[in-house]
Amino acid sequence: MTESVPDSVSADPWKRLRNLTRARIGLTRAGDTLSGAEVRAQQAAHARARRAVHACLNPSGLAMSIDSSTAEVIEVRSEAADRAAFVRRPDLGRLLAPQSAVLLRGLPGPVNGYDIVFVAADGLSAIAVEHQVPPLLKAAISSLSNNWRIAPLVIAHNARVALGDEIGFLINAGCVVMMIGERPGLSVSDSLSLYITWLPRPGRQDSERNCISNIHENGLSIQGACHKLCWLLSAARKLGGTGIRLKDESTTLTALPRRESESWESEP
Amino acid sequence: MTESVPDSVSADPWKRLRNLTRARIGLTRAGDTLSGAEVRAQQAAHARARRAVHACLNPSGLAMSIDSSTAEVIEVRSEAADRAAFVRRPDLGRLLAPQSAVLLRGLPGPVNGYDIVFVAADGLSAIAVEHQVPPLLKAAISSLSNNWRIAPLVIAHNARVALGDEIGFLINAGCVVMMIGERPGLSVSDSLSLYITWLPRPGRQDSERNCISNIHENGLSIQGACHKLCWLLSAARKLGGTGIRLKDESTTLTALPRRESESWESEP
Amino acid sequence: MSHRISLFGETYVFSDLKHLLACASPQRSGDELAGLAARDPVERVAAREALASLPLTQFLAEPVIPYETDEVTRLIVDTHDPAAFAPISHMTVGDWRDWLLGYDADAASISRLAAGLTPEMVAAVSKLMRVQDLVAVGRKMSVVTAFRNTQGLSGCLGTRLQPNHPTDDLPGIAAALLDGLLLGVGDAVIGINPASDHIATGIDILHMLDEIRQRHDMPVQSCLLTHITGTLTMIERGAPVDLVFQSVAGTEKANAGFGISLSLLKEAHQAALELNRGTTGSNVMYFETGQGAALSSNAHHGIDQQTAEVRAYAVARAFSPLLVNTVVGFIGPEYLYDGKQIIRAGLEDHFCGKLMGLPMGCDVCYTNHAEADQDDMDSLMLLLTNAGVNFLITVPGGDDVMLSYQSLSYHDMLTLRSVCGVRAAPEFETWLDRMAFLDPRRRLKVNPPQALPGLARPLRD
Amino acid sequence: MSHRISLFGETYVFSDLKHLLACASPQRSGDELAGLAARDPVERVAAREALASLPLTQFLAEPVIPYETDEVTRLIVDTHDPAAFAPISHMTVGDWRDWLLGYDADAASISRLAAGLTPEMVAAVSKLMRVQDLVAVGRKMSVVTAFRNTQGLSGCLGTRLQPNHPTDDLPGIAAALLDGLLLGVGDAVIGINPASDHIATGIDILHMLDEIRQRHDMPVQSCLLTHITGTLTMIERGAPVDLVFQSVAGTEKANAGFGISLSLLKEAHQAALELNRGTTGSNVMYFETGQGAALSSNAHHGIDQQTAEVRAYAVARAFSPLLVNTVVGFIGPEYLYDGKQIIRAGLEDHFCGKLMGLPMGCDVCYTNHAEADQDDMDSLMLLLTNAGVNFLITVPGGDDVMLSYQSLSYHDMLTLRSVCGVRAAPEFETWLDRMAFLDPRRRLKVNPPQALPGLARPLRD
Ligand code: B12
Ligand code: B12
Repeated sequence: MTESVPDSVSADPWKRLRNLTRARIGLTRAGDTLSGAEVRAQQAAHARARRAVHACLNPSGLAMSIDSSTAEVIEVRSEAADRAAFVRRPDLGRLLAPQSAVLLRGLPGPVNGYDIVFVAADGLSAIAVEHQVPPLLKAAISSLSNNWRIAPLVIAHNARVALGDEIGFLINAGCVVMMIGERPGLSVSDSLSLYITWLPRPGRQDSERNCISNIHENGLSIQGACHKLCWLLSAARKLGGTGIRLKDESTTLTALPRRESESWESEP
Repeated sequence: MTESVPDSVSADPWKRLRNLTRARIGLTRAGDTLSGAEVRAQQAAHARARRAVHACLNPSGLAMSIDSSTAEVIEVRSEAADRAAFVRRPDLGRLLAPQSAVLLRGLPGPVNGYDIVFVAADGLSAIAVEHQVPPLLKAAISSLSNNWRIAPLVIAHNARVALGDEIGFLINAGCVVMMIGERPGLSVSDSLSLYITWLPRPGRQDSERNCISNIHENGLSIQGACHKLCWLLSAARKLGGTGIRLKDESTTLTALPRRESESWESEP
Repeated sequence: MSHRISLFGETYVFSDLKHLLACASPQRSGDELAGLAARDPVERVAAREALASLPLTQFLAEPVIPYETDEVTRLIVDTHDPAAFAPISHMTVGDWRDWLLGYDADAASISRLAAGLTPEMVAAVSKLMRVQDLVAVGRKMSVVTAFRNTQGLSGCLGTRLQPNHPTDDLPGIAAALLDGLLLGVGDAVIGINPASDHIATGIDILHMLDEIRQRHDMPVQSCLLTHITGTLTMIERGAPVDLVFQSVAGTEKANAGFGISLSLLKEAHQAALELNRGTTGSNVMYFETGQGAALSSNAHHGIDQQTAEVRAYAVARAFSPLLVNTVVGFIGPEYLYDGKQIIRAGLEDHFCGKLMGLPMGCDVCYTNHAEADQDDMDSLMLLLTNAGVNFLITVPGGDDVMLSYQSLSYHDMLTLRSVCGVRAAPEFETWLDRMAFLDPRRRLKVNPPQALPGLARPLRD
Repeated sequence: MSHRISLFGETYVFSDLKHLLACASPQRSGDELAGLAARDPVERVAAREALASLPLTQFLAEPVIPYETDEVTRLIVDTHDPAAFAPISHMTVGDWRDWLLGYDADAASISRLAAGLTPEMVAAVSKLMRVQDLVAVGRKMSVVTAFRNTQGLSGCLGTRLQPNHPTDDLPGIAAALLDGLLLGVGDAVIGINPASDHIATGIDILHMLDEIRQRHDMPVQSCLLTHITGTLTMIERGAPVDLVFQSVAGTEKANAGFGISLSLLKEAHQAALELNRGTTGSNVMYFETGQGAALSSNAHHGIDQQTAEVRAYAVARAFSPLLVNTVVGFIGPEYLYDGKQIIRAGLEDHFCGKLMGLPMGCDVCYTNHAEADQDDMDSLMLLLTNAGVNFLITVPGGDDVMLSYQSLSYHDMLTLRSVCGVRAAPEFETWLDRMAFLDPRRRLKVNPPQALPGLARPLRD
């Protein structure tokens, strides 16, 4: 029926290639198009991804799973009241709710401010934050705490990337790292991005940030992300800024740990 | 630009034909398709028709414009709470709201009931009711009052055709005439239909009714509609029923008054 | 038989075939209204998965309405042809979907199945198809019929010309008819919905249409879309009836709501055949259908509206119609809420009708209480033409001044011809040539009313 | 200049051209977000009526962003060609819409206008068009470009093959690339979005793509869609760069948000030309655009998102790109809410881009936070193909595992080829033949991975 492969299914020649990527390769066909099984698999993944978009961030669960040494946690919200408003109103997702602004402004902090503030922001996937932030933050803090004065962790609800600008500004930090949930896809619903912005203040443009994306189980590893983050932060400190002037030139090996398969270059 | 007519616009050969119908004939073209002016005219009409769908019936205005002799008026509602619910829930538009059922059941009326009840029902165009019902009802009552015991007028909100079955049943009438607003079109927003049902009771099918449609300024005239209605009612009385067994065989002349133009048959 | 399936750690149970079919349908206001729709997208996907693994034979074993209580079920069961069914009898619904899209399935092998298919199987497989599947398989199929010209030839797109008038005024109808003919449409049928069900007026209209056809020697057929009992009366009275029209639905009870039964349809079919007015063929029936009709008369027996619709096709095909069309957007947002639902339903109906063996057309249309607009109709007409639809309905400027809804404009056929390369029925194209309505590049000229002299009376003053 | 118009007894006033353009747009979440949308459907129609009667010369007199403050306006004004504009200089926007649809307007006469058109005129006329108009005029136009093959020939549909990987793993990318090539796609570009902006990794990818191309003697071009400053660095370091990619927007400020300026684009264009790697042509730039980009960086100056989008095309055309595509559904429901808005925007963007003289393609796609699904994408891909789009983007199984959104599947190109009769670029088709990827009826065989030996390393174990 489905014109899948010339020989028997057990001899599926795509089997080994599929270990190289989660991309949907070598799918069975029906005439010109995909077999029904593949179409339905996509529809199922779609139904699930849509659930993930609307999931809310559970702050207590998150705080608990974060190491006690970093357990000082501040919770803020954007002006987007709920998930539905968040999706339609990116402008509101970039503004702190008045109470949250008051809270941050009133925080007792060091006179010269902090070097860096980490923000755990739901963005478009709260579960990305729940899965990736605890180990990532732990690794980052242990690498950075010698050289960087780290502000308490901020947990931000219904947050867009640019909300970090106001947070970093009000908390008086020299740099903000937004750890934000990416839009959920069909194959991964818990992918996290880091957006790093030097001297955060409202009005910063995206060209003034750097981004480390695709942090998840089948993407960039926690160690890889942490390695890139530390490299970019120290380069940003040298440069006195982030953004397009700053390019990732971290050492490859740790940054992009390959699975068993060797790199393409290693071919004869 | 628009390839409208070969000769000048003043010599538009469609001009006289347009007096025969409000259909959009002889429109100017742009290549294969309609000229932009026509496309925009349609969009404007569409925007207006959508307003008409959502207009509400103003019962006091309606009652006032109805002759005082028929001024006894009962107001009922369907189970559809508002216009939005009405559009999406035809099932609710066919059920009387409990208070309305109680009201009708409790009405003092003749022991043997009425011969006929008229219902002014918004349907999909409240303005159709406002424009057509007052003159139509007046004409109908003056033709029928000798032979038919007529119940008080019922005004029904958010009503579908079949709501008349329950109304007629509860008010104990031998026949119900739903005077109901048709869906508004691009060229006419106030077209009324009459749906006539013998021995109304919940569960009647559409095949057990007769319909007189397109009552409006450029459609069937008030006199024409009244003529057809009276013919159908007396035929129904003879037959002891309405529906597909009953066909409109009223005399043509009054039923379908032609405008100036003569009938096609009269051509040589 | 109940169906159980697990997805994302939850178990879904569908109590019977009816329930499974309903939950596998795309989101649709009519099914929500009837309380039959899947509760959420995940349940919907689970139902499709369960449906995909169902053997087609299950549909023969489990009628969705009992044989005893419904004459449409009896028609379906009694006319089922096991030999035609044989090539796919071992398949599941999912297998069959893949087979239909596969390279082995072509016009011939698909059409040979028709007599072996039940509407429920056909509805089921359409629920496993995306829009592109409905289009791709749709255009493989071809159902050819004929009366005074040939409809449904591959590469052709027919048109119904619908010149309605709110008082059934003859000159008014003629003027709108003239406009359409000058724009080169009307090969499928010149079909008028009379505003009233006045018998004498209907007969007048039929005479007018017949005279015009003969005077201009047009290879077309006409139809008055009154109730079938009215048409029978007109035939008795000697009116020139080409095609007999009727709206049909998918259950006995819904048809009763329309005032019809299979025996009444048979009687009318017989009467029309006896008139023997066709020249190139003898398909004499014209049916309209539309999702929501059964539900709206509360006669759906808990079947989803799309499955009920395909059962109406089983009724239609028993009478070898010249034309069948779904009215999709006409019935309203109660059943198809917005442009998206209308588009999908139009493509489903075309696909399912063709698969059942019907010469399927469509009234690409919407009402003013629906959430739809011209853009949605433009999309649907193009998609249906890509899918090889037999014919489309057109009215002057897209505005039906009697039925008060928006269908396609006559002009839209010209756009479809040039964008998609489709053509009118060959006999009708010959007539257009004879009348010199086309320019040298075979595009429609701006033909003045005088080009068909005498058609609309006032011209002669 | 303010515009005043009466409709249904109400008077509508539009304060300036910007306001008028915004109100004339179809309903769109981005314009609502920006507070620029018409308040109700009647105001929208009134704006269209006013726009229709506006002389095209008004657009030259009233820039929507001042010349002094915006380099995109300066580009538009400074490069406007009055001679090219002359044939339509006497027209209103409404006249021009009719002219474009008229029989006199053909590929040649339309394309001669391009240098005389400002983006605002083009946006304006598209707002007076329905979906069928966008398709009908779209397919009249043709913009041909070339690098290692020829894109945009009439009857052809190109494909971008997009084999992204979440860690930029070379064998992983190669595996997804192999799948696409075996399915016969990739003529427009093999374009990879790197997950990181790591320079060394980007160079590795470029080398891999170049080696594969040479080994299999494929008439294709590749592109790494990193930030343009990254590409410049890679060129400096000797990487084999075929095409230079960049996202562009319609205002100076929005481009600054993207970290670019006209001078940076010029520098990169020059650098790519100097590499002189094209064989059949020297179009070396690849741009992406998308409605909402300017608004999202708060750099829209009160211009509606569709007008801002067409201004991005003015940026693109200054650099004679090989490919330009709108990413339509990619940016999200904040700007295009549902399938209906995505479909309309995709067709507008294609129409406007072509009219501006660009080789316009589209990423037919949606995100999981949008109200859209596969059916909407199927409709859009078919409609765009009817409209003669230059190329479409495809990913394995329609699921981009790095960017996390749904685009078309490689397979969809096969469906479009058979349903619409379009073909790949001629040079690429010759290659497909040479590789024996097609069956005797020119349908794509089920080609096993071995059919392109050595492409994905693990095959050789
Ligand atoms: C929508 C519609 C339909 C839909 C109804 C779907 C639905 N359930 O909503 C469909 C497509 C199924 C349909 C079918 C038919 N219709 Co019809 N329909 C209409 C239309 C366009 C609008 C009705 C409306 O807005 N009603 C107002 C709303 C608020 O009320 P409602 O309760 O929601 O609607 C109910 C009635 O409209 C009723 N209904 C619909 N058509 C008919 C026809 C008759 C004779 C009766 C008694 C009732 C009836 O069905 C609805 C559900 O109960 C009118 C034209 C018009 N301009 O009004 C023609 C119209 C009423 N229908 C007409 C006809 C002839 C028919 C058919 C008999 C055609 C046929 N040969 O089979 C069938 C059978 C109808 C039946 N149930 O008996 C004629 C009646 C002519 C006459 N004077 O007798 C009209 C006037 C159009 C026409 N001129 O052709 N119809
Ligand atoms: C949507 C998107 C876009 C949209 C943004 C539209 C919008 N305003 O919402 C568009 C199409 C315009 C876009 C453009 C670009 N993008 Co982008 N984008 C994404 C995507 C798919 C999703 C982002 C997301 O979900 N954010 C989370 C939500 C909750 O936050 P948000 O506040 O709504 O989104 C903001 C950020 O996403 C930001 N943004 C988007 N892209 C980029 C890129 C960089 C480098 C930065 C700093 C910020 C940024 O724009 C949004 C508005 O402020 C990611 C891929 C991914 N899997 O995450 C790539 C991604 C972030 N983009 C990427 C790139 C390279 C770009 C471009 C630089 C490409 C180019 N050569 O021009 C441009 C320029 C972006 C800029 N503003 O500077 C890369 C970054 C790689 C890296 N590690 O540096 C990513 C990871 C994808 C990729 N691998 O190609 N992008």
